[in-house]
Amino acid sequence: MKLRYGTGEHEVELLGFDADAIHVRIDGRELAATLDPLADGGAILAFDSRRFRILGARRKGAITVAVGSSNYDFVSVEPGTRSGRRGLAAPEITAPMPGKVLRVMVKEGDAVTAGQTLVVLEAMKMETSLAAESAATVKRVLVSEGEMVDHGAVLVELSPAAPAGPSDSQGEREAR
Amino acid sequence: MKLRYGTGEHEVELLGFDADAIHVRIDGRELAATLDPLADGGAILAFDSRRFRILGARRKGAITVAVGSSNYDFVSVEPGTRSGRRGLAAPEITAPMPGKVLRVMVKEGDAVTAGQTLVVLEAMKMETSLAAESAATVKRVLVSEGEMVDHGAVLVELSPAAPAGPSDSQGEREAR
Amino acid sequence: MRARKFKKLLIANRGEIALRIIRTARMTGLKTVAIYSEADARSTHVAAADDARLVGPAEASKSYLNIAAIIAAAKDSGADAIHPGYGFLSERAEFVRAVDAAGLIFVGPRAEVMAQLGDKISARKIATQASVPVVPGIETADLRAAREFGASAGYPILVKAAAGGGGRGMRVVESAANLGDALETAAHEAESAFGDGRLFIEKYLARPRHVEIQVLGDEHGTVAALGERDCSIQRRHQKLVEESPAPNFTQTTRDAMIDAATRMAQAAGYTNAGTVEFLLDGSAFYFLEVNARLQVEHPITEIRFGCDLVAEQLKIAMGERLGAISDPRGCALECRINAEDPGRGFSPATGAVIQLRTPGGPGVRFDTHLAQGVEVGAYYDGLLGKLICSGATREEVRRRMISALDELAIVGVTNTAGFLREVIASDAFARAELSTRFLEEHFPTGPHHDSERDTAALIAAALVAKDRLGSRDPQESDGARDSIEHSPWTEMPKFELWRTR
Amino acid sequence: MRARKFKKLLIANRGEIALRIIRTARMTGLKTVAIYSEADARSTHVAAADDARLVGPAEASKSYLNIAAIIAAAKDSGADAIHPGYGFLSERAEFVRAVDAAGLIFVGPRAEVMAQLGDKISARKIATQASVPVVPGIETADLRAAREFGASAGYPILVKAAAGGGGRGMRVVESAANLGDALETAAHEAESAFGDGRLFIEKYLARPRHVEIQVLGDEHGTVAALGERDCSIQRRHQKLVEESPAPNFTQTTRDAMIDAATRMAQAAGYTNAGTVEFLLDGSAFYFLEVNARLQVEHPITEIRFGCDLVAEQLKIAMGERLGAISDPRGCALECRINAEDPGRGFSPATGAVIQLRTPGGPGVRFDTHLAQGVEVGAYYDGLLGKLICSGATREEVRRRMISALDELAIVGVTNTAGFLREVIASDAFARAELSTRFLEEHFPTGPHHDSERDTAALIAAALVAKDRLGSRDPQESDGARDSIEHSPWTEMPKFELWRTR
Repeated sequence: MKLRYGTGEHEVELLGFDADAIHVRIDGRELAATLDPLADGGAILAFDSRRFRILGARRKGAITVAVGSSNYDFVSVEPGTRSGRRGLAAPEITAPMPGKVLRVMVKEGDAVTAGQTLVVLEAMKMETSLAAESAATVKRVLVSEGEMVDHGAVLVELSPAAPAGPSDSQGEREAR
Repeated sequence: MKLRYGTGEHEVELLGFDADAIHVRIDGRELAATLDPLADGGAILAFDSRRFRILGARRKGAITVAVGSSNYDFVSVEPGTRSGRRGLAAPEITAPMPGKVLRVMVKEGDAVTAGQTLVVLEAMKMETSLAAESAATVKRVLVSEGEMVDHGAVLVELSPAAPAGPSDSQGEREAR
Repeated sequence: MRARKFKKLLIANRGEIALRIIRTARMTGLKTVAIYSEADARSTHVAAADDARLVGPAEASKSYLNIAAIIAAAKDSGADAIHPGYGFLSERAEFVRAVDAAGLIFVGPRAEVMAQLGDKISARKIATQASVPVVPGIETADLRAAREFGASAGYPILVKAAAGGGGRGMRVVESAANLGDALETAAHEAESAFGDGRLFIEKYLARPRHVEIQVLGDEHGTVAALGERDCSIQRRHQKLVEESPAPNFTQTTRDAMIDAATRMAQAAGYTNAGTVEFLLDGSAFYFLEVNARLQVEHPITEIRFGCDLVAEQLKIAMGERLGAISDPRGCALECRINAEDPGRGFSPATGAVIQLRTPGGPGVRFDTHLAQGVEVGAYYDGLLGKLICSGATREEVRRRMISALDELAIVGVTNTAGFLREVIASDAFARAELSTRFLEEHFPTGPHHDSERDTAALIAAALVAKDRLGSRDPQESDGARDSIEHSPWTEMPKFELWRTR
Repeated sequence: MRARKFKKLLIANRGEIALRIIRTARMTGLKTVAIYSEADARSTHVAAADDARLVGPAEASKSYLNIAAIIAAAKDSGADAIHPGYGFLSERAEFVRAVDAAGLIFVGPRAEVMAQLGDKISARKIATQASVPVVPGIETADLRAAREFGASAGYPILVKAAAGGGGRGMRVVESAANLGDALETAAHEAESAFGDGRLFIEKYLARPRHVEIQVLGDEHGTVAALGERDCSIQRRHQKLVEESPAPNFTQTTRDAMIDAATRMAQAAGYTNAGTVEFLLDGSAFYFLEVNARLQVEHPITEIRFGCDLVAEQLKIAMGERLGAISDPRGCALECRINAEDPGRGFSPATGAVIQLRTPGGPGVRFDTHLAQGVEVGAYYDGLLGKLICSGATREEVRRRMISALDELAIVGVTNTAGFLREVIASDAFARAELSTRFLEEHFPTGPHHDSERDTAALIAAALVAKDRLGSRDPQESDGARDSIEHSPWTEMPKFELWRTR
């Protein structure tokens, strides 16, 4: 299976268990680790002389894991899934965090330049400006001022200002 | 439903919920309480100007509850269930706690007197002597020395020494 | 003398600080009333109090900042005193006036003192009059005046809200070219955060330390100073790590700072618990501001001085005289565990606590309102808990903190614990090379990369996924586990679960 | 001088004390090795250590008392020192000899000192020689000699194991008629618990208090006494509640007891941490025994003196000199939370932790190995955790303990927390009317009846049952809750879960 964490993607396969070890293949490299379950539902995972205390659960389609006190949120990337956030010019402006839409600074049909602020989001009393990555035209505004939005919510859809390239761009192939 | 806690039995019925209260009947007395659920899976239960923080779960056929820091283990008593532990003379000797059988002091066929020690149990390094409630004959010994037993395990079965009464005794009717 | 005994305390706050105040209030024999927004109906602070009142919908402006609703909740529940905690209304003089007007006791300074100290301009005046050194600066939102100040004092300069504190609305301006934008944005943030758009501009110190003095003032004119806290490790002017005593801090400078803080509190007529903040530059220090309330990092002072600062606040509010305070002992260190993703620029994180593993043992205190099932939303600030370690020496405490952070896990809410472990374990922190630039200098890109830990995470994720693929072994499903997966109250009809009271 | 630096510590114990020792060892920079029986493979102490070794099946005699297996585990894992904790092998001189013979460091007193103090007869001799007062008594398992002693000293008399401590094998004999049975049972218990059937008989004091002195001795001849602990609240000679300082205890008596304990430790050539126990009868006190190990209730001393007794033990074992110890500050109180059913004569309880709600906040420490999912079996003693509260005054600490006990809930394992809340909240405890008879006198039938609390329990039980009747509302089932009910590792093949390592 392919797992995405942050901007990185990894291919992970559980090869099997035997009495001593769990065998996995990660990005082509095979690895044997010991796994000792704990009463709290977690386990001790050990390999290469290091020992990690792990916990984990599924959450709304994502997989959330703690290694020691560090958190990881993975998304399982299925083959054939579109990945709209990594194109040459992002066709959508999404909320990088949950928060409140403070200001919407564009309307449908507006031409915008690279770096121009489109939406100002407030989260935990800090303001974050969301800007266009490149010149574009505003296709659709999906939120209004005062609205609460979740992480990842699409706020504004854009059309590239330059002659439209193929929708299955190089960026998207990379993302798989 | 009938719930047993320790030696007491109570009839509890949930009559219904409305916007303000939960209505119950306990041993014939009706009561309205407020119930405010908490994020941890528990709730605040309030009635008669008192406020209790409750948690609870099912466990191996029993219901286990915490009210504040006090624990309660209830057994649901179904109509028609035999309750062998409350007869005039208990026909069985059961383990009052989990532990190790230290000594078995009788064998099948032995005549025993009231108060005579039949089995010595060790739990958490303390010894507990289990004695006959009244004169009886040992019908069957179900454990041997050194064996670990659970709470409620039948250790010794007895036959009354007096002329045998009807097996569906008054004590058993009470227990329903 | 406005003070008198009170019996029932309303806590006008939420989260860990509401719980912490309720704990002490119960200990002192007071009845407690929690307030909550619709988003917090199931929260831990609601459960811990003797009574709880809904004050409005999730948005803070309609609930935890809703003065009328909070006063009404106090009246309705029979509370005769209000503790504001920190944040929310804790430094709003109009809230204190409303509490006074309702005939209730406010656990904090008088309204006029709060108003004076809450305004940076008048606070500076008091400091100057009390011979407390201040950083050069002026109040203005005017671009021309700001440019003149920048030209004379030299860049970088700092633009901040004249009202309020906590880093909100603060901007560092590196050159005159950025000044216009900065003034506009800061004024907007100041207006929206504090309802007061006035700005203050001052000389920005390049690598200062943030050191502050805890003070207690009773209503009989006595002011006590309870040592210092070094809070230099900050991100965007928000403190992340605090310690006491401040390392590499001479007794001469400490004495001078304590004297200055005491003069400041006395000059302001300060009562109850407050903090006088300074920027330390070498052995020189400058008055920054007074936080006219309990501070987030107050526990490290409590532990060193063997006192309960909330209990002291309650005594002062009852008009009692300050009692003897023990001499400080040992060291204490606090890490703020925030719901933020250090791997994604510390963007706020939300979620429900799926699993919680808390640290413990000697010298470990973890103040949190978290429990399995508690939801962390985007409505309020993301402080999940404060991990506080104490011991005889800084190094002992530092190692204890590393060990305690290793024990802590909050599955379901991405948080700063793993990153703070790196910070505390870093050589720079071990050597106490503290400045407010610490994180930019030593962790410019956030957490360091640990490829083995990432591998462990990938394996863990694959195991979680495997479960979904249906490898459940029925033999493994024993009674205890089954029970754990049952929580009867989750099965109640929805209206029951979210009903207000 | 046998002492030297060591780097890797094996903890020859389990449960809360193993975890507590591991925490300090990590803090001091040592690597740690846990041992575990087959029943404890998933335990918290195993997870907390750097390495863990299986030493045998569940039965203690084959695992935690298995000297050969433990020494082998130390050798195999590269440990160079062993901490015994309390209970199990902690007071077995032959274990110390085996550790010495293996070339490892034992964190505790020397074998010969332990042997002398572990034997009540020779311990009494040392006390008498050091002018430490003792209760009249003789060593005998002979019925005739026991009868003679009883006739001369007067009943009741106490029959106890000459070896060991902790109340095991102790019997109070009210009259000569019961003496024969008591001797036989006590000898059997002494034999099975300590492998030594010798008995000691002494005058039984009717309403004494149990007060003990914590001592630390280094290998350079220095002995320090760290104040007293009152442990009078006992059930069947097992301590349930401990506090420091002892209330209603004059400074004169305190000084005299501290002097006596110091003389005793010096006369015995005692090294490392130990406790000298006394019975206090008015202002007279009598030597009871020396516990040649860390005591369960050591945290209340740690908190008052601002020290870490395990860290002190490790330093002493490394041959370091005792450092300066701070003066004591404030008060501390401990409640032992045991897996026992107070409503059924304190019979042992077992089960898995289904839900756990732990207390916290200022002045609260909860030392426990519990977590959701941890199983409590019948193989070992039932100490689930120690709740320790501290503060400025006894009354403050007492109220804090009530509040902390209110916060504590362990669903799935019946325990003493609710009962101890009643004890701490009782007028008799508030007035500090302490004696070892406290529970018999004030709680002769265990917990008091609270019919409203019983009603709350019945309603809660009915709600739990309702869930089983199928009232699940699918709308209520949100993503977060679903996740909470999933734990991927419970789905692993069984052999994986219980595999040894």
